[in-house]
Amino acid sequence: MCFDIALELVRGERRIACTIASDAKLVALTGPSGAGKTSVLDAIAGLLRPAHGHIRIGETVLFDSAQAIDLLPERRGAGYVFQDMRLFPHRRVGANLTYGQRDGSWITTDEVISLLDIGKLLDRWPATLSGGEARRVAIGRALLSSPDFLLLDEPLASLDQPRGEEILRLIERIRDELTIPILLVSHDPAEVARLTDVVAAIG
Amino acid sequence: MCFDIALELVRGERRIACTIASDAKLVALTGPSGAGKTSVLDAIAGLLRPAHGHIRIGETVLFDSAQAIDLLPERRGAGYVFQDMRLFPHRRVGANLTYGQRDGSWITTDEVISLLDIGKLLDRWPATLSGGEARRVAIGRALLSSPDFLLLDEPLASLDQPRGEEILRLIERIRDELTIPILLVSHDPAEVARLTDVVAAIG
Amino acid sequence: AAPRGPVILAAASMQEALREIADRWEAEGHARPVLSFAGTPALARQIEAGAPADLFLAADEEWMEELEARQLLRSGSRRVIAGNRLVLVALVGKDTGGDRLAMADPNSVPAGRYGKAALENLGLWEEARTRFVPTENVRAALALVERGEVKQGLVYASDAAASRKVKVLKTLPAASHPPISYPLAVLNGSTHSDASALADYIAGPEGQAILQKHGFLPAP
Amino acid sequence: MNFLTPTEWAILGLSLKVSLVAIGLTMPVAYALAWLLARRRFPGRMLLDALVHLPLVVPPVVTGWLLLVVFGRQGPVGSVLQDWFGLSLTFRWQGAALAASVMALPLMVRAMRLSIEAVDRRLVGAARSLGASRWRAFLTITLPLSLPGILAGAVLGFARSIGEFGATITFAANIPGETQTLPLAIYSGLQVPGMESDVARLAVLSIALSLLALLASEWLVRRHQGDRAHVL
Amino acid sequence: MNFLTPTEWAILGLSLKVSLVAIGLTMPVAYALAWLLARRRFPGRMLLDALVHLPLVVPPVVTGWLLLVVFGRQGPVGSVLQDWFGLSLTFRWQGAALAASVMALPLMVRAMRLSIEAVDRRLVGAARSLGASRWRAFLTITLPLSLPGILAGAVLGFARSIGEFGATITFAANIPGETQTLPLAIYSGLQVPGMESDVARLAVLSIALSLLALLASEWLVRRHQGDRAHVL
Ligand SMILES: Nc1ncnc2c1ncn2[C@@H]1O[C@H](COP(=O)(O)OP(=O)(O)OP(=O)(O)O)[C@@H](O)[C@H]1O
Ligand SMILES: Nc1ncnc2c1ncn2[C@@H]1O[C@H](COP(=O)(O)OP(=O)(O)OP(=O)(O)O)[C@@H](O)[C@H]1O
Ligand SMILES: [Mg+2]
Ligand SMILES: [Mg+2]
Repeated sequence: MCFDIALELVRGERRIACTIASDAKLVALTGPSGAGKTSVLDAIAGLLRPAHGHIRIGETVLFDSAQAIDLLPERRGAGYVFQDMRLFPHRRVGANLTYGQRDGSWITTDEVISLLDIGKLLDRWPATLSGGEARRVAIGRALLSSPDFLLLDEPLASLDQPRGEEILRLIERIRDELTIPILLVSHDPAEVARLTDVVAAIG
Repeated sequence: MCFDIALELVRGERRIACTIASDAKLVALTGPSGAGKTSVLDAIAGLLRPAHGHIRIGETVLFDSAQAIDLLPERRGAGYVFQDMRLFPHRRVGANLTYGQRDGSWITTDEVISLLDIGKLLDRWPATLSGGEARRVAIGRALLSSPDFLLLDEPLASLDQPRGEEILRLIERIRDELTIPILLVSHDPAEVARLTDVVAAIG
Repeated sequence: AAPRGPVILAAASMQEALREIADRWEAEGHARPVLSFAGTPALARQIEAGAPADLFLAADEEWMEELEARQLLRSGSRRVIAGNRLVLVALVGKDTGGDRLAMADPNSVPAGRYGKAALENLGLWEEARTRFVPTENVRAALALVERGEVKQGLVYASDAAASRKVKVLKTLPAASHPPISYPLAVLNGSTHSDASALADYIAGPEGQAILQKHGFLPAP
Repeated sequence: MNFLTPTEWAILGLSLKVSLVAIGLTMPVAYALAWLLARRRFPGRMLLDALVHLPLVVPPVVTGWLLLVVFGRQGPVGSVLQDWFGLSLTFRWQGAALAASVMALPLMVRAMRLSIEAVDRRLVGAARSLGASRWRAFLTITLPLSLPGILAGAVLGFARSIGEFGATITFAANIPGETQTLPLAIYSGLQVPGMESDVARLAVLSIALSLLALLASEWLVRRHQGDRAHVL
Repeated sequence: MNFLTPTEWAILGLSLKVSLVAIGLTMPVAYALAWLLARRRFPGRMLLDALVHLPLVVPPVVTGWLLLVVFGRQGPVGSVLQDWFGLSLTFRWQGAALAASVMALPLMVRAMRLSIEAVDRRLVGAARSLGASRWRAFLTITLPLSLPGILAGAVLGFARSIGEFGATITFAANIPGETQTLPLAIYSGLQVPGMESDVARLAVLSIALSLLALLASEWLVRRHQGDRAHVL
């Protein structure tokens, strides 16, 4: 299976449960604001430890409380586009993009730069970027780490329609040609409908 | 006129020009990512000084380089929902909401809390909020300062549909019943079409 | 590098005199001694901790006795090489500074102890204790007089002689306090072949002449 | 309590009084200087910065001597204080507090400045747009957000002033009950052979005092930050 | 240059050597301590914190005396250094550097700790998810983002060690050319009536030195932060 996830998380006083079992390459994760979507992505990326459960993506077991498996975040191969971007403020855009770059990337730096139209921003500091510019750099940074799977937390937020369309097409290509599993958080039903018919809802 | 704005701004190497002259209560500001929408809102709120131009909203001149008028930000009466929220991290949600509260507010705290469904969050620190929760608190904080006009920078980003619908209805009510001028930045054409037919495009 | 002479740990008040003696000693064809000045207690503690020094010149007998009791001194090498007197000084010219009397702290500094003994002997202590200002050392008391912060200071004659800003009002009788003496000794851990010779030189006529030029008295 | 003699209690009390008064009065000045250095660009800024650091660089005895020159009876400030207010600082506990305050200043300013520089200015902009005056925005945003630096500055300054020796003995002398603080008493003890155990008691005392200050500040930070600490 | 005598040049050089070596060697230790105190919770954390602050609280003379007891030839560490490595610290410039380093440590740790605490941990999480090991994330995120604290710590530490007197004269003695740094030379000058002008020259020298350090650090901060400073 592509996604085999069953986990329970505690955030403050809330318990968040999520189960995904699907062979689809792209699964959409939906739910009302505050339902726990970001928390689930954090758990998959290894930044938050679930109370119990298991996380398997593709062939790899990332976490399994029963087997006491808990891969380090850097071993999980996640390409995580954070909801709040989290660009490194002390590195210029170019250095942010290449931070996680690995050999044998399935996409080149030039491709990423031209697809996301961020060529003019390479020498800028993140603090000077507009909301949409920062979002595109965050996407580029995640792609360039040649991840084994993608976690996209509202990747199209604050992007204009033509640019959003460009990125949607890129996501489709990654899904179809590279067959890289993608977990997508989105609030736009049209976007979700276009990309997948497997929807996991929480909350 | 409701909006009479003509200004030119410098950001880094970019010059951004924007002209809005309209009697509509709600004007949408659109343009591609990085066009300068947030910069224009910042200039209207008094957080960024234009190179030259003038800003008049309703009866009030907020800025006029020819007349050397430049109201302090706190005198402008803006209700600004920032694209990046900017909640005060050292104040709990409740204290964030009441920070700008003035007497004779046209909306009560209880109304805001129930409309935005943030009653459960009042005792939480901003750092523990989800993206959509933070957005709603930011909207609430701006409304409670009983502003003379509203600057909304993608207020519905990262909100689920039912909650977004709730807020859209609130915006409509403010526009129609309270006749408070609203400048809205949005990337969603459907949203824009529903709220206004006056669109100012930059970039 | 030039060969190093013996290391002398010496009380800070001996600074000028000892430098001049070192100059003379060097001029006579010896390796220049290494001089390290600080307060007597600090020097004594360094010696206790095994510091690599050859000679110790203290400003009072108390610490010398302590070291001797711990067998840190070469036996028979301890001798007194100079004495001093206490004087009451005031600022030259205008009379300022209320009625305060500055002197070294009687609880911790030998000069203060001598001063207190003398004042007690002269029946002046009860009057003086209400207005006295205890300082870190004699130089600090002198500085307070020089700055006009106090009316009078009780200091060593050698210090008073070195300052042009103060005048001596009165020299306290030598009998009114225990003898003020500066003992010198070779340290047990000394390995320098010149150590004894240098000690003898300081105690000898050349050394004595220079010490007296700087206001010190012959050994009492 | 029997583990301290009455004299030691008195010394402890005096040290506390001197340090608390010194730090209490220096805090606002230090914060104002830190804010100026962090947020304003003005001619002479580097000079002010250097001046603030001076007491750190110059040996304490020299600082004490300079205080004597300026605040002594003959000094420009000291004579004015004396003639107009009948206030004399030399040989008084107020003088010891002045010395402690001057010596602690650079540490306090640096810590506060670091924290002020770390405050996100966009939050100040947000406060202004919500109707806060420059002053209110400062009081409600910059000031509380720089609290870690204020506390660190207070702890550093308190510890430094509890330990201050050189400037105090030079400027305020070593008068029991008036200016003989803990370090001066410790120093006096060290000057006489065989007083090591008394010295040790006093040293333990000053350590305990600063430990308390440390604990208090940690507690304040925790209480203030509560659960808003970041999560990975 | 004629405004300084050869002796003064030598003193200046020695002071610089002692302070630079002290600060250079202390920086990594201070940073490690700061990181531990900022990021880890472990038993004995408060004790470590208190220990780091000790040299600030205890009068320098006592610190020097403790150094003598521990690192002197008869001391537990000193005798080992002596027997195994033939290294003696007392009366050597290395000893002066040790004293300067110990006295500067608390200031450096506090400044660095403030900056480390201000680093957003979510950025570390982002780095880890991009494949960075714990160690690489530290080197590329935490370390550079705490640079303001590192620089502030270096400046404070350098200034403090240029001004260090009490611990140095007690532990390393006052030996011209070996341990007589600027403050010790100033002290020696102060012991002789009428040497005020020489003292003043030396004092100005140490002030100039720290001013240079200050300027250098400001320049580094500016160069590093460049145009990424926040806008209101
Ligand atoms: N440290 C915390 N303490 C208490 N509650 C927390 C903490 N962190 C997160 N939460 C709560 O956990 C819930 C899930 O948060 P999460 O960010 O995963 O939501 P989300 O589904 O991504 O929402 P959104 O669509 O608004 O981004 C929210 O209600 C949030 O307030
Ligand atoms: N300090 C700065 N230095 C250089 N360029 C800047 C600076 N601040 C903003 N800019 C640039 O100014 C332009 C306008 O930015 P602004 O944030 O107003 O865009 P926007 O229209 O709000 O975009 P978005 O929809 O992505 O939020 C962007 O290209 C941005 O990169
Ligand atoms: Mg979320
Ligand atoms: Mg924007």
